[in-house]
Amino acid sequence: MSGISKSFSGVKALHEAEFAVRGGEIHALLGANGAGKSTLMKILSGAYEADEGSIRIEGREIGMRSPADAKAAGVHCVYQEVDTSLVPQLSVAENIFLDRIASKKTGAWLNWGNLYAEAEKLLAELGLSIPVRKKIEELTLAEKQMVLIARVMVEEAKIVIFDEPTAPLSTEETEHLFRIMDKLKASGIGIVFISHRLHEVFRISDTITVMRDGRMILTEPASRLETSDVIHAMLGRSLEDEYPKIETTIGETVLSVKDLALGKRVRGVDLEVRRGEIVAVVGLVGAGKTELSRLLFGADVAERGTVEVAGKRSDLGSPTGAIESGIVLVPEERRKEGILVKESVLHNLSLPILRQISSWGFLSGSREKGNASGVIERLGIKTPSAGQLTGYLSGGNQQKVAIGKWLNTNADVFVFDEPTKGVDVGAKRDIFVIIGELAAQGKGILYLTCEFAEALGLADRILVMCDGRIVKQFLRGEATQENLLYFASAGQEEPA
Amino acid sequence: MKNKLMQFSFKYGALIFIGVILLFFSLYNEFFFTYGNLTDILRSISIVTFIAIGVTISLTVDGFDLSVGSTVSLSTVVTATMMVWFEMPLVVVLVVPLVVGALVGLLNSLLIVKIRIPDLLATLAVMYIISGVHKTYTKGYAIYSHMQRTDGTKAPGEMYKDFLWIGQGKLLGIPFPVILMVIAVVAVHLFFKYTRWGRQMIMTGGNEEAARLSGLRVKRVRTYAYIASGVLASIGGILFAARVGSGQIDAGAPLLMEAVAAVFVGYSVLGAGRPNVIGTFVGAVLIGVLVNGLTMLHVEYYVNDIVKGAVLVLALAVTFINMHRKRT
Amino acid sequence: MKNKLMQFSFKYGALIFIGVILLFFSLYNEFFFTYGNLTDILRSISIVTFIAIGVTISLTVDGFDLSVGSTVSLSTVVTATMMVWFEMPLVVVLVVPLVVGALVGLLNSLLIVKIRIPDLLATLAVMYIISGVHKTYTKGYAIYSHMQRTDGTKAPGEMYKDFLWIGQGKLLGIPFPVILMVIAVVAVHLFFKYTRWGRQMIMTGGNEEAARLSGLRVKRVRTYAYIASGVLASIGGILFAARVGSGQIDAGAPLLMEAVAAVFVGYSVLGAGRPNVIGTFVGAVLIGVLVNGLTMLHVEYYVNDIVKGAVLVLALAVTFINMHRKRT
Amino acid sequence: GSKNNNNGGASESASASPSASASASGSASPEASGSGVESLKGKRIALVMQFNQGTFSAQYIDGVKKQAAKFGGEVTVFASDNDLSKMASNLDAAVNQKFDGILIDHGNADALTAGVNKAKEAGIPVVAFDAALGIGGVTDLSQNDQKMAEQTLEQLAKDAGGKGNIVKVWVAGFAPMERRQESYAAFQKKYPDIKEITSFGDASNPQLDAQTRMEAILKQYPEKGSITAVWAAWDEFAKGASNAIKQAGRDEIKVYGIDMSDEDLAMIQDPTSPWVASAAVDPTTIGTVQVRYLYQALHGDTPEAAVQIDSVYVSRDALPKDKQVTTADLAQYVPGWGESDQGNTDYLKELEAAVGAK
Ligand SMILES: Nc1ncnc2c1ncn2[C@@H]1O[C@H](COP(=O)(O)OP(=O)(O)OP(=O)(O)O)[C@@H](O)[C@H]1O
Ligand SMILES: Nc1ncnc2c1ncn2[C@@H]1O[C@H](COP(=O)(O)OP(=O)(O)OP(=O)(O)O)[C@@H](O)[C@H]1O
Ligand SMILES: [Mg+2]
Ligand SMILES: [Mg+2]
Repeated sequence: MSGISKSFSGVKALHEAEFAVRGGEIHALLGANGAGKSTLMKILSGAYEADEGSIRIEGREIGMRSPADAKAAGVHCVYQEVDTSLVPQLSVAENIFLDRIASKKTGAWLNWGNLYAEAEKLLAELGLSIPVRKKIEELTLAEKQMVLIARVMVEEAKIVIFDEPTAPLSTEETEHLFRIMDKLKASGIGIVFISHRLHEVFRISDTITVMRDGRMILTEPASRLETSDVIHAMLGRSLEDEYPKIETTIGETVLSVKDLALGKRVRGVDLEVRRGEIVAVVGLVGAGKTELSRLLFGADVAERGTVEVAGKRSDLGSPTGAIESGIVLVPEERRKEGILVKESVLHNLSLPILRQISSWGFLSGSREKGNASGVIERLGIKTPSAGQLTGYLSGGNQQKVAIGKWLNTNADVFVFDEPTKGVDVGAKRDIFVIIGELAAQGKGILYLTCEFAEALGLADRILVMCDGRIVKQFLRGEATQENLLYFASAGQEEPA
Repeated sequence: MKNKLMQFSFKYGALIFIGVILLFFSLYNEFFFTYGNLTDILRSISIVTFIAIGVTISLTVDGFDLSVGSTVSLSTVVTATMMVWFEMPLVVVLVVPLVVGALVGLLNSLLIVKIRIPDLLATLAVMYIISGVHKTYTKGYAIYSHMQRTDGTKAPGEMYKDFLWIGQGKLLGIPFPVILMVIAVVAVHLFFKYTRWGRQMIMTGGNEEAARLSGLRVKRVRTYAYIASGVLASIGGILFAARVGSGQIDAGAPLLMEAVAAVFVGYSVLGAGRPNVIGTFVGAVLIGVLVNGLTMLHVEYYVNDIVKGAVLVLALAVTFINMHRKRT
Repeated sequence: MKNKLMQFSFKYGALIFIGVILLFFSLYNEFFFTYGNLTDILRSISIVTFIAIGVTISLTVDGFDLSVGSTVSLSTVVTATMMVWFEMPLVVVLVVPLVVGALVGLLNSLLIVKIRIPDLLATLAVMYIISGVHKTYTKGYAIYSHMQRTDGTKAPGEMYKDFLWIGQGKLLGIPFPVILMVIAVVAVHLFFKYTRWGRQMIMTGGNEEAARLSGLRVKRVRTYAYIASGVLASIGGILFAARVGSGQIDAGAPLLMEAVAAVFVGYSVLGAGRPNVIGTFVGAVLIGVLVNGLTMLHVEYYVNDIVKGAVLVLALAVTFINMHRKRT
Repeated sequence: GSKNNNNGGASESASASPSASASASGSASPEASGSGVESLKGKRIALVMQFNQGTFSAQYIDGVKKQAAKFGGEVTVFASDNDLSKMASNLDAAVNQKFDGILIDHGNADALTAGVNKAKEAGIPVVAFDAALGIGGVTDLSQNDQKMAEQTLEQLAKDAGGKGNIVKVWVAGFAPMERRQESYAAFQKKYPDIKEITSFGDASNPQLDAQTRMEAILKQYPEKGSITAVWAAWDEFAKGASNAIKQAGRDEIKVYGIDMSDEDLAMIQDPTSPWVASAAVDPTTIGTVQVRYLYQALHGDTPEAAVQIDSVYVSRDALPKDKQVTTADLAQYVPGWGESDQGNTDYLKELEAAVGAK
């Protein structure tokens, strides 16, 4: 790819970007949120048309005008937004063969028997056990991601793009994916790999390219780079410490959860958080962390159990009740649940505090603006103005909006569910700083994550969750990656 | 430059279009641009505007209310029977249909919010039910002063003068329904722009789940929106009864599509691209002006529909071509 | 156990409901469950079913087509004029309305796919346009054999016997429109279940972006769906003309809501929760059975709507309560 | 009598003066002469209609337009889609636009009185058809709905021999329908042996719905002779019911309808159709006569307050078997049809001649 430029409504996302992949290599494409990685790859896979520039595959110039063109040229992509690439009400098998059904290669009539059999065979080869007749909407996020990966396998690809495939995967599943990538590489296919998890990148890739603000910054063999080089290239500055820790004094218990349960995902959780304390809950994907956070917040209604905030029983019936009692949640799926993408930053930030900024039901424009500018400044949200639509911000800044809307609610307990998912290292650090500051103000923090490193770096106390239960507790400094993983996957008491 | 022009046409296209149409009709026909005719046009759209405001509100919380037409019908006959059959005091005459409209809204929200039937499906069903109910209530008859009842007796009451004034009277030379309409438009506009509840409705419509997780009681908000829609349709029905001096069967059915058309034209106003009260009002005015003016041009009555459709397409095309252009 | 029962009621609820209704009517009236009456019912729903299949197809690609009603009207008068005004051969009589229907579909898809006006808005506008066009075409007159024309002459042609047979004739003792309808239902069902193009439509409706990213030309697929919807509405119009033996103005307008109701009832069949042809057919049958049976019960006409609405609510409630329960 | 209480709440003009119609044409005022005729040319006339669906309305509009053209006038049609509030608005618009004369078709006094009074203030003459306005200075034309119903029902009773089972296709909610129902109620009292087995009707989808429901009824009463006749209070209903009966081959059932268009006439003439008779006023004639009365008013006369256009009973027996008749030539076969001279005056003839000469 050479000289690729692309702008969205006048804003340039790519400036004459250059990019090349060789057959049989794994090429990592890195960059901060909004650097233009996905955009570049969408152009390569035909989802977007470039404003300028050309694409050559095996020396031939290809006019990429639609995904069909890209597929014909052997370019396949596993897109970052999993849900945009799957048809929820169709079966796993059909989604795997989506490309084939969409193309003219299949005959007019479908043979369902064959389709299921082939899909089953394929999944078995990949070592996956997803029922092929199940509907996509019944799958977990990780399973959906695997279906997307399987889809690429059935095609005769020359280039395969993985845009943050590991975000929803557990360590084990990630390893599985890497084995698949190695196999592809061995068969001479060129692979583009995008991830914000730098340790993964260094583990698997042969070459690394870093982008910043739509420009290529460097391309080097992975063996010649250090993590710090990459971070410097990404951010244009270096990052002192990845996990800034602000020392706080830990006060009395502010959140006390007893026997909280719903179905098979959360089976009786007890936990406590004290003022100024950051408690991390770690677990593999599917351990039930998200469910737990939703129960605490009243987003789902618990079967049994109690939640007390600052000594008062919290109403678990609805988020409204939870907020009133002082619990707020920064949810995992920010674009769907955390923010309203089609509304301005201003309106998003004032949503939970409409009552505070209005008198007699009438909103005070000045108070609303005051709130927004305060939050924007305090969190360093990068936006041209408070009136900007939130959907146009980069991922990290969207996450800051999702956090920022709670700042002035006077909540006692902040629950964060994977707040750094898909967020670049710079923004990640910003978020850690915010969390630290909140703790310093005497808030109780419950931090749910599947990134053990984050928990180790950030938390005062780590709870390990497995299969809907809290199975182990570590104090700061006690835990290691290994024993966290041990409890998270085995879910049993320490072997004697 | 070109871009600016596009932007401009996007934002003011619909308004300029109305201006041009007004100018054209005024030049073509000396009687068009007279105070009497213009206020009459406004009065003629007042009923549809009320219904359309209801539709706007339900669309704001991202719910389509197909039942407003039959709510108008029901409200019209209920209002008329309050006077003709029961000789109730004027307050009761006015309050009962409003309550009935609120109940229809409640029924809608019950089906949509509690039972979670998709909005179009639920309100279609309610449309049928209410349409049947209002005819069953009057046994299919229209309601008029001293009407003959099926048992051979005459109904005791008649439509009150005071009541008819609501639909036909003037205040300071302005038809009363026009005053009501303008108040309603302004009030609902202020409601959406400046009140907490209005904002809650907009946010709920923007993304229900995100709004819920921000602490809004979205079910309640949606319920209120449907109730408002029902009440506004009821007001439309009351005005209808006051205007025609009787309670007509199925009076509201043709008004549904008309109201929806006004709301949709309103999408184009000021480049909103979404339901908005000012736009709805402008849409209703545009349709009213067209109907009034086209008749003057000796356009055959059956051509009206073509023009109405074409204007709708034009207005929508300008909006959505632009909106789409902005995105890429 | 309880769960199983729920599942069962979810899946077969609508079918059992029809069974119960059939049983009730049969017990109540000996003439209800006769071959003649049942085929009459099927014949009476054949027109609506064709329209409803069109609506099903457009809903499958996630687009609502409000214009089908006026397409029926247009097709009916075009068909009749082909015979009465122009005395065309039967083939032409049948092909021209189909082409016209396809053109309406093309117009819809132009607005929706190219100009990107949201489906409801675009098809509402087209509904108005086509409704005006068909009246303009006949100057507001119905079309019948040797009709009197406005210039004082008589139209030369009459409705052909062969043509009327399409709507009124029988083949092997089965009304011909019923045969057509069953063929259409089965064909469209097979189309959606087993052909690439059918799956492509479902894919497009299920997640347009995903379909596009997998290389599907979704615009083309959506265009075909709207054309199919127009053509099926046209067939409905042809059958209408053949059934009543003339070309009536605005014949299709009341059929829109009826077709939509059938499609929506169809959501509940076999727990689909989404548009599906078999469900649509069952929905149409249910509505036809109700109209026929209630007429035999001598229920007042105005109560019919209540029953229709209540049945719709019931069917939908069972489906969506269940669907929702399954999710959590 | 008291039964004759009209719908719109207006006065009893409709049937109060059945005799007035006979001499309607005699009321020309003598002082008018040639100079007046010139001033009657080039008038702009508004026709405000409550609904304009179906052939009946189309023919009526035609009658109005043709007659106005003969007088050198020009007609603008205001359509109201069966929405009375829209009709009232249209009437207001017509007044605002200073038409020279206004014709009203249907509607009722409650909805239109305000507008008509505005027209009177503006000096615009108004002639209404079937609106029963009862406003001084405004001519009300009416077709006698009760009489039309009576004519067909009496014939039905006669043909049936005073007993039998009949089906009524009728719907409430429309003023003419409700007036026809009054005659029906009287008929039921008069002939206790004629039993109504069922009644249905849906105005929103009249023809197809009537056809579908009639089919159901035919299946419910399968024996020949179990249904004697069908009385349809509207020709749209009659068409649907006739189609059902014809297609079911139940040729013993007869259909009696009200109203008639060319289309209906063709069906009545068709020997295979069960529709044997209808009572109606020629829609074209209504239009013609209504225009004449308007021109009388424009001329400065005050035509009578109520004019009745007599309905005619048309049955298949009266029609020729060998050629298709239209409403235009029906007068040859049915006495009283198209009494087209009603409302005519010498100066109007003069006017017509003067315009025609150009
Ligand atoms: N459809 C779009 N409309 C408008 N702007 C867009 C669109 N898609 C991307 N952008 C903008 O283009 C820039 C590059 O986005 P892109 O998604 O390529 O970043 P990225 O490097 O993939 O980031 P991330 O790590 O968060 O996935 C961002 O500023 C983004 O806001
Ligand atoms: N009702 C449900 N139906 C289907 N899938 C569900 C349901 N509830 C949760 N899931 C899926 O189960 C998975 C695991 O549940 P949960 O989200 O509670 O675990 P988690 O430990 O938070 O995992 P993650 O790391 O993905 O957030 C999630 O990916 C979610 O998509
Ligand atoms: Mg990206
Ligand atoms: Mg989670």
